[in-house]
Amino acid sequence: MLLLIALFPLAGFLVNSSFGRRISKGAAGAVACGAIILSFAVSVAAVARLAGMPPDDRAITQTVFTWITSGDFSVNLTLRLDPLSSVMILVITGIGSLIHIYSTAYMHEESGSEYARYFSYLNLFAAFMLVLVLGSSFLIMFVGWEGVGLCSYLLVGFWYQKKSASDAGKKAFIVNRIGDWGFILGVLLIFTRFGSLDFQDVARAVAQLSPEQAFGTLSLITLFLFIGATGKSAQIPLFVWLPDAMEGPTPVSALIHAATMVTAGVYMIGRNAVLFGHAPLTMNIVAIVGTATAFFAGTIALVQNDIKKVLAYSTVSQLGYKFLAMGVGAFSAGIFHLYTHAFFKALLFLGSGAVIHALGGEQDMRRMGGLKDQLPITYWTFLIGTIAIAGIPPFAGFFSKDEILFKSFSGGHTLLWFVGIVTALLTACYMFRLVFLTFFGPRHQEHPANPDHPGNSEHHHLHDAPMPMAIALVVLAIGSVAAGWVSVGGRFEKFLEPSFGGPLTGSVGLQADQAAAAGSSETALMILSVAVAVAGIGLAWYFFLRNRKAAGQMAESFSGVHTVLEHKYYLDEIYDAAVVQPVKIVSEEGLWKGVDVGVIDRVVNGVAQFVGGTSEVLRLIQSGSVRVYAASVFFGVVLVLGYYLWR
Amino acid sequence: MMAFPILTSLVALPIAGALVLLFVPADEHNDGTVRAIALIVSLLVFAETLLLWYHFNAASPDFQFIERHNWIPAFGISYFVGVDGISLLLVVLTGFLTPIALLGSWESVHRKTKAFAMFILLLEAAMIGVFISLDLFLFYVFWDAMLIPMYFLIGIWGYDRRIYAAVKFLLYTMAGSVLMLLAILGLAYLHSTATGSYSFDLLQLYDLSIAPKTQVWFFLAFALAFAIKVPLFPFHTWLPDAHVEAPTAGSVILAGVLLKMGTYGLVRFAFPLFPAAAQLFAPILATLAVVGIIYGALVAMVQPDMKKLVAYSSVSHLGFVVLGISAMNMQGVQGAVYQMLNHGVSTGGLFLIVGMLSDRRHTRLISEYGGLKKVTPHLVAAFLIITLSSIGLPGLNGFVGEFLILLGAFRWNPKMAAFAATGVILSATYMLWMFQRVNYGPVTNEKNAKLVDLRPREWFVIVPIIAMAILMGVLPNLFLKPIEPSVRRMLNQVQQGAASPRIEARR
Amino acid sequence: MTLFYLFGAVAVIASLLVIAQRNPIYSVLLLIASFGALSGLYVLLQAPFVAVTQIIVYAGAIMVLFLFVVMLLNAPHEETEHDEKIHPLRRPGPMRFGAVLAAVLLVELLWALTRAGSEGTAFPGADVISVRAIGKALFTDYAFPFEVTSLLIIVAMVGAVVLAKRDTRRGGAPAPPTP
Amino acid sequence: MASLNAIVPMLCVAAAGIAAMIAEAFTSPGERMPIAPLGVIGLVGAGLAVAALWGHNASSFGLVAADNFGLFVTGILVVVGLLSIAISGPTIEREGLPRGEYYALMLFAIAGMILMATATDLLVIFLALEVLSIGVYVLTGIRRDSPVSTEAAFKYFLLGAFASAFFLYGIAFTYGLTGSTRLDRIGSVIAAQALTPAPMHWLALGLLLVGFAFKVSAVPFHMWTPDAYEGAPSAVTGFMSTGVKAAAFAAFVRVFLSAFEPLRASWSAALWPIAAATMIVGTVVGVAQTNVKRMLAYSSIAHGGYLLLALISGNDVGKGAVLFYLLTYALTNLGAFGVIVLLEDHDRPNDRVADYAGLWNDHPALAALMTIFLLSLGGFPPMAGFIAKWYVFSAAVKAGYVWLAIIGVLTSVVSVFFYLRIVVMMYMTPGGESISRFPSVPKIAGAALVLSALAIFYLGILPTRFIDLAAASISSIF
Amino acid sequence: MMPTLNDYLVLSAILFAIGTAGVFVRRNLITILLSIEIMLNAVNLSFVAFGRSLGTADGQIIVFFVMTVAAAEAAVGLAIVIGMFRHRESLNPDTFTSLKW
Repeated sequence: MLLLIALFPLAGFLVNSSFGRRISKGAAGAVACGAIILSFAVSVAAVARLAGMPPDDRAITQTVFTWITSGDFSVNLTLRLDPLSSVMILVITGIGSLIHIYSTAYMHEESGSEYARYFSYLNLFAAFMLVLVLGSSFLIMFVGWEGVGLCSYLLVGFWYQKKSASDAGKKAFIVNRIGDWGFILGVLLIFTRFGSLDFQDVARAVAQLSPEQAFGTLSLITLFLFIGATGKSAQIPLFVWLPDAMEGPTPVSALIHAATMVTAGVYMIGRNAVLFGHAPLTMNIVAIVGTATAFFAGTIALVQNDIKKVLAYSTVSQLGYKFLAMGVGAFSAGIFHLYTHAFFKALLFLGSGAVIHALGGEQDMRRMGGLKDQLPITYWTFLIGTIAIAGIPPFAGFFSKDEILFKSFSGGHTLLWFVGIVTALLTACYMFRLVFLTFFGPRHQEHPANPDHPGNSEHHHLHDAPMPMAIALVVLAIGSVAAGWVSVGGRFEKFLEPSFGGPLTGSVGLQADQAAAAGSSETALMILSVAVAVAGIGLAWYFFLRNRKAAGQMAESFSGVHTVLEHKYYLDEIYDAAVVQPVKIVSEEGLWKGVDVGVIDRVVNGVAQFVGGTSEVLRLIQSGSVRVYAASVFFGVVLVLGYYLWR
Repeated sequence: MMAFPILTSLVALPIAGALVLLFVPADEHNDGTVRAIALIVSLLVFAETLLLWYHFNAASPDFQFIERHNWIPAFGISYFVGVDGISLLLVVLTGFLTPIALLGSWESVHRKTKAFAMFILLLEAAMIGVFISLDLFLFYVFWDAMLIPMYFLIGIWGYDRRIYAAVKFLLYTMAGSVLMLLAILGLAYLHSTATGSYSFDLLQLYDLSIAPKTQVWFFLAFALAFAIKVPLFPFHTWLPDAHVEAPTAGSVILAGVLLKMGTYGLVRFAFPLFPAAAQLFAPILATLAVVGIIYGALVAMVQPDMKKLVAYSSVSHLGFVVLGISAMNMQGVQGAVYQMLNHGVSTGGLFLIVGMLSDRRHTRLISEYGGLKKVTPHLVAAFLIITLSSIGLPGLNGFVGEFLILLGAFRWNPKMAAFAATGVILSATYMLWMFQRVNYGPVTNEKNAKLVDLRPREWFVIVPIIAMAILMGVLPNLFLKPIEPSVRRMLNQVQQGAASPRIEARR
Repeated sequence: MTLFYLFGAVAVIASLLVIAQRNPIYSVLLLIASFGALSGLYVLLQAPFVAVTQIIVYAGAIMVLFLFVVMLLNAPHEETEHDEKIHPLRRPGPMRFGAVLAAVLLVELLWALTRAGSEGTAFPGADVISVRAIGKALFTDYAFPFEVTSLLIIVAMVGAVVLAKRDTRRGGAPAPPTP
Repeated sequence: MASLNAIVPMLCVAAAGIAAMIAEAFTSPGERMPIAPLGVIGLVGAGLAVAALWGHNASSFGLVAADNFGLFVTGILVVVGLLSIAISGPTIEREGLPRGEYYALMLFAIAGMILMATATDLLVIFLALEVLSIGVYVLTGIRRDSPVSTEAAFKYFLLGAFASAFFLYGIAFTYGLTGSTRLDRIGSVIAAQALTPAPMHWLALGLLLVGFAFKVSAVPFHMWTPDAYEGAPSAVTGFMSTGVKAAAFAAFVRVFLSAFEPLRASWSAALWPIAAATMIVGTVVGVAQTNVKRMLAYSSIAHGGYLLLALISGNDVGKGAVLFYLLTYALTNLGAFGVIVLLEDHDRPNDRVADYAGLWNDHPALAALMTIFLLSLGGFPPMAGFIAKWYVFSAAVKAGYVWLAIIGVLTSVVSVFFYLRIVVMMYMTPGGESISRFPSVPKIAGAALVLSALAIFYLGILPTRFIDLAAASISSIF
Repeated sequence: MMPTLNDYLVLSAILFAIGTAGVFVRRNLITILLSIEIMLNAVNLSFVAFGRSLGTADGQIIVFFVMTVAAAEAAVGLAIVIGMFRHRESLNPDTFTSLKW
């Protein structure tokens, strides 16, 4: 049953990749959507079965075959559905289905074979993502982990003729690989330490460790794993690939770079809650990195002009929230935010996609404006998503974000909480800036579209989202409104608890008295965060709707800050100068031309030349004069006799 | 039941094929016949290797299908062949790649087709011989004999600097192996002082007690020969030249099988014969391997020539293999053996792809290409899969080997593994960068606009490679199973030998 | 004793003069003188038959052959103007080098011989070995080597003929020297 | 009367030589007389005699011993003779050499070689040496109209005479020390004196060593070799590079490993650097050569070095190795020179390395044969050269001469470089000129080359028969 | 006082050394050949002296063989010299250096 969930998209991939260019676009789309919807159906059934099980024993396991065996090392291809993964598969297949449907319209301009290719990649992605979340061991997870990276690479670089697109795909893959380096080392260390890679085995083994025993190894393991997470989930210092990944088609951004793949790091930490729970040092680092990422990405988002870039940084920022949650031990809050965020961020991306689609590929917000009347569906759904992300009750984002902030405050991480609150302000501000710039204000008439971009043929008249896109937008909007309510009364947390190894009693778990004290402050905090969100909206309203000149003045008066933010803290440039270029130059001039050709090969050839040179010299002794020859013989005689007589 | 000398026939069949070809008139219009004969022979060999596998008892660590005949009895030299799990799969790999290599150069070799086919078949015979020999003398004979056909393949059908490359290949590898010859002789001599009779029999020599100090010298001699063949940094510079200049079939076989002889030699000879010395030198070998992994990758990254890039990537990949062997534990060695197979498949595949491109465009410079995905989508798809297999994407073959090696290395020396693992990042970097420059972007060069996609023959070449890459990635146990008992036996041997430094036998 | 020194001195001086002469005719004649002195020494060594053979065969036959060739070629004087050749190893270097080596060799030989010890004794007072005894040994113990010399002489004869015979086949014009 | 059995092989060959002379003498000008078959008959007779005498340890006059060792070398010399005659035909034809004299000299030289290999008396060895040397000097210079040929003969002769004077001096000292020239007597006397060697022992030893070293062209006594090899007609070069070497090494081994065996520590210490220098100089200088014959001359020097290595090792393996090596070397080198002969043209010698460009296209069979010979010289399996080198190196390793063995294997790698230069030319370099620049191949010579190539493979793949024979040969005398 | 064996050997050695020197100091093929004859004669003297010392005829008999060899060498050597003179009209050994390196 579990295997089926992943197999359907895989089958869709195989069909579309093998026969995609021979069947019609409709058929290709239908195959892909059918595959993911079937998968969704099976997922729902599976989750239903899971929900019907006793709460402490909720798990469905399926071992397909033994994958790798080597000595005492053995990995089965085992899939396990538990509450945590059930949330994930529902998000993946559910939102995935919507995005597939949305894509049938969005990608309609592509030629048949490209269309099929797109859907085959999308299906493949779904398959790998499902493997990632269903895998019962680190290695199976890693299969999915790498597989989604591959699909991300392929989809980001989908418009491969654009250099920026293929660059972005490559960058995504390579940066991810840097994270994978850490992940692999973590996995190796886990196996070396615990002799197994199965999540449950490891968790059990860890739970039995005393904190002293646990500290060193576990800190190291979790740090390595966290490096993997920063790569996949775009955290400092490896977040740079995600904004670039916006080169891919917008539905891809929605699915992969907002809802699912980028959350894999969060999922991974949640999956190993016990492990991380025993490593307070790492937890602190996770929380700090998450918060810092949230804040910095938020600041960058404030000044971006590309609609998708804003959303991308917003995603990074929100991922930071999730890591904050994880880092303070609020695993279920993090997963909850992951879940709600999937809805509204997918919605926002799809909405932006609808805008871009409508404008024939225009992505610069400065050239948009006043679209709310022309694109009503898009506008309204987008607005819902924006409110949700800003954290206004009763939309989904409110519940989850508030929970995170509350947990971090009550956990005693006041500073983190404060930065979180500031970030919430930023979030509300940049998101509404986006809304105001895009949908309000005067309309820019000319839309010089990117000639490579699909849809450029119809740039002269605006049209709202076509049916499949609209369906996806509306469904997601409903989700963005309603999804938060599942957590009311702690149901969500209860449901997930078994996956985190039960109520945490570890060092970062809430102490009973703290919890009691926190209970009273919860309402106060809630009000504060809503107020902050409203304030953010207000700021956005002032600067980007009411008085746009003020924004320009602000930018000028803080031109230094503005430039830094606009260039994303120059992080790409710094990486380029500090890592990429040195590596290239050292490799080319130093290693290849210097060491390889200049030293090693020169030595090798030098030996040959030495022999040749010696030969050229020695042959000169053979001068042709018979007396020289005789002298040589004579010399030999004298030497031999001399040797004997004088030795 | 196997009274039939199947191993001998594996060596004899290609030689017989070559002899048959000798009597085919060397006319241009006989090329078809020549190719057909060669292909049929090589396919027969492949079928026979599969038969071998089928009859192989995977549960047994012992050498199987043993044949032993006196050869030069005065020196205890016998014709002694047999396979265990380690060599079995390498033999199969040889059988697998040879027809592909032949088919891969079907059209690019116009001149002297007959000689070409003959050399390929002779090469195959020698390569199989290397893997099945259990007599050191016999092993050395095949080891050296293999140089000649390869030399001709590079020298005659290669590219511009083929002569330089061919001579360098031959002399460099030979320079390494002659010292091994002396060490082999020394071993036989030691055996005669210990027992009174010469022996080149590997199994008997395994039992020989050698003073640690002597082991050091012998190990160095063996290791040098193998390190050059692998090639281990810094003995690798012949490889880029040989690869770049070799014809496609040559590159495929060179990368696919020949390089494996070095690592195979380490596993089969250098480590078990001289366990104490191996223990001593394993860290050094591993260090060189790790340096090679990183160095090869970095240098590969900046190559303007596709073949050179792949060649340097081989340096990097084979660094993993040596690292795994140096770790001397189950995962390390098994992963190393597995990685040998992987590398044969994926790098063989890469060379085939590069060969197809250079057949079409007569250049291997990356800058000459661009945007091929638009023009030749199938070719590029195959290219992509093989690229992914080469960078070790889970689900394809490369991952299994690399992971096991890293695991083995990590259990042995975590720092080495940590450095080696950076190869994972770097391989993605250079392969994807190359892939991007060749296949993505607009078609900038007019000459690329009209390239043909995969021809039917090329489908036959590339599909088995891809199928193998997927099979080995998804069902690695199929291959790991027969390897395991043999590796276990070898590890026991090494560990026991190293644990009790035996006193030199004197008589 | 005196005779030994006399003959020895003559032999050495004549030999030295042989190699000091530029004119080969004088060299040949001086060598004959040297051989004469040697045959005197053979007499002192109670080997009269060798002494006679030395005069007849060596001085009489072989040296005449040399003389004949010298006359035939009509090139009595040594040419010295070839020293200007480029190659340094061909300049008088080897000449001096050879002479030095000869001196070293002499030192070595003398050093070895003067340390011989047991050989410093006088000869045993044996009788003159008769021609008869020599002949008998030659045709019994040394019969085979004797026959081998016949082969040697045939080879030398054929060889000399082959090499020295004027080439009739191609008109005898010497081929131009190859550079 | 002593038995004549032991000299039968030599007599057969000498008789054939005389027959050749007579046949030539009774041939009227212009008439073609089959002289070569006379030589073949004589050589075959010698071969049969070898077979008949095998294992009988025949001895004549106490001066010649047809022990298995000598017979093995005689066998090699018979092979050398047959192959030389087979490849001489084209040379004689093309150069217009005096047929009768040529064959007669060659046969006499072979007779001398056989005698040298079987003689057990220093005087006989000296005489045999002179017979073969004079024969070979004359053969070297037999192209009278060629200044190069004459020059080669002159250099060879002058240095040969010079060296044989030293050799003779060495015999004189040996005689003075031991009172005999017979090896067995010398051996017993030396054995008695070995503990207290006098300076004169060193003179004797050193001078004899020099004499042999010259004949086997060991460095620094090698300098005649390249010039003589280059200047001589190619068939003669092939003949002397193999025959002289075989005979000289046979005598060398016999004298030094039987009579002077008690002083082995002393002479091997002196030969050690000579062997090393021979291997190194032979290969290293060979690298720069552009003339194939000259290159093979240096190669021949280097091969002499390997044989010296076996000699120095001095153990049973080494002695067997000398025999086996000589056999393979004879087959291989004569094969290579056979190809050179067949490529010669009267107008152009075609003996520069560059002349071989594109031979594969023009003469694939000859190119293939040449490749086999060269690879065998380079010591590649499955050619005989590999087994031979392996044999030598195992002797050296066994005797503990590891450094010499290392020099040996490394120089053999270097030597591969220049062998391959020819292969590169033949196979990998396009020939600029028309196909007809090489003459056609006479059947007999071609067949001989094919046979030797097959023999090389036979010895390389199934060497055990001849290894056993070699082992049996040395066990009978040492 | 009679000269001892050693005196003869020393004399022989001196003559031998003169012969070897002659090979080098003269630039005339004939003289070089003569020098070799001096060397052979020096050896002969040794043989006779040794024979005398040993009291057997062997030494003398060997001398006859050496003379034969010397004669044979002289014949062939002179024939070669004649051949060379024909080609180059010179007896200087340094003229004959077309074979080298």
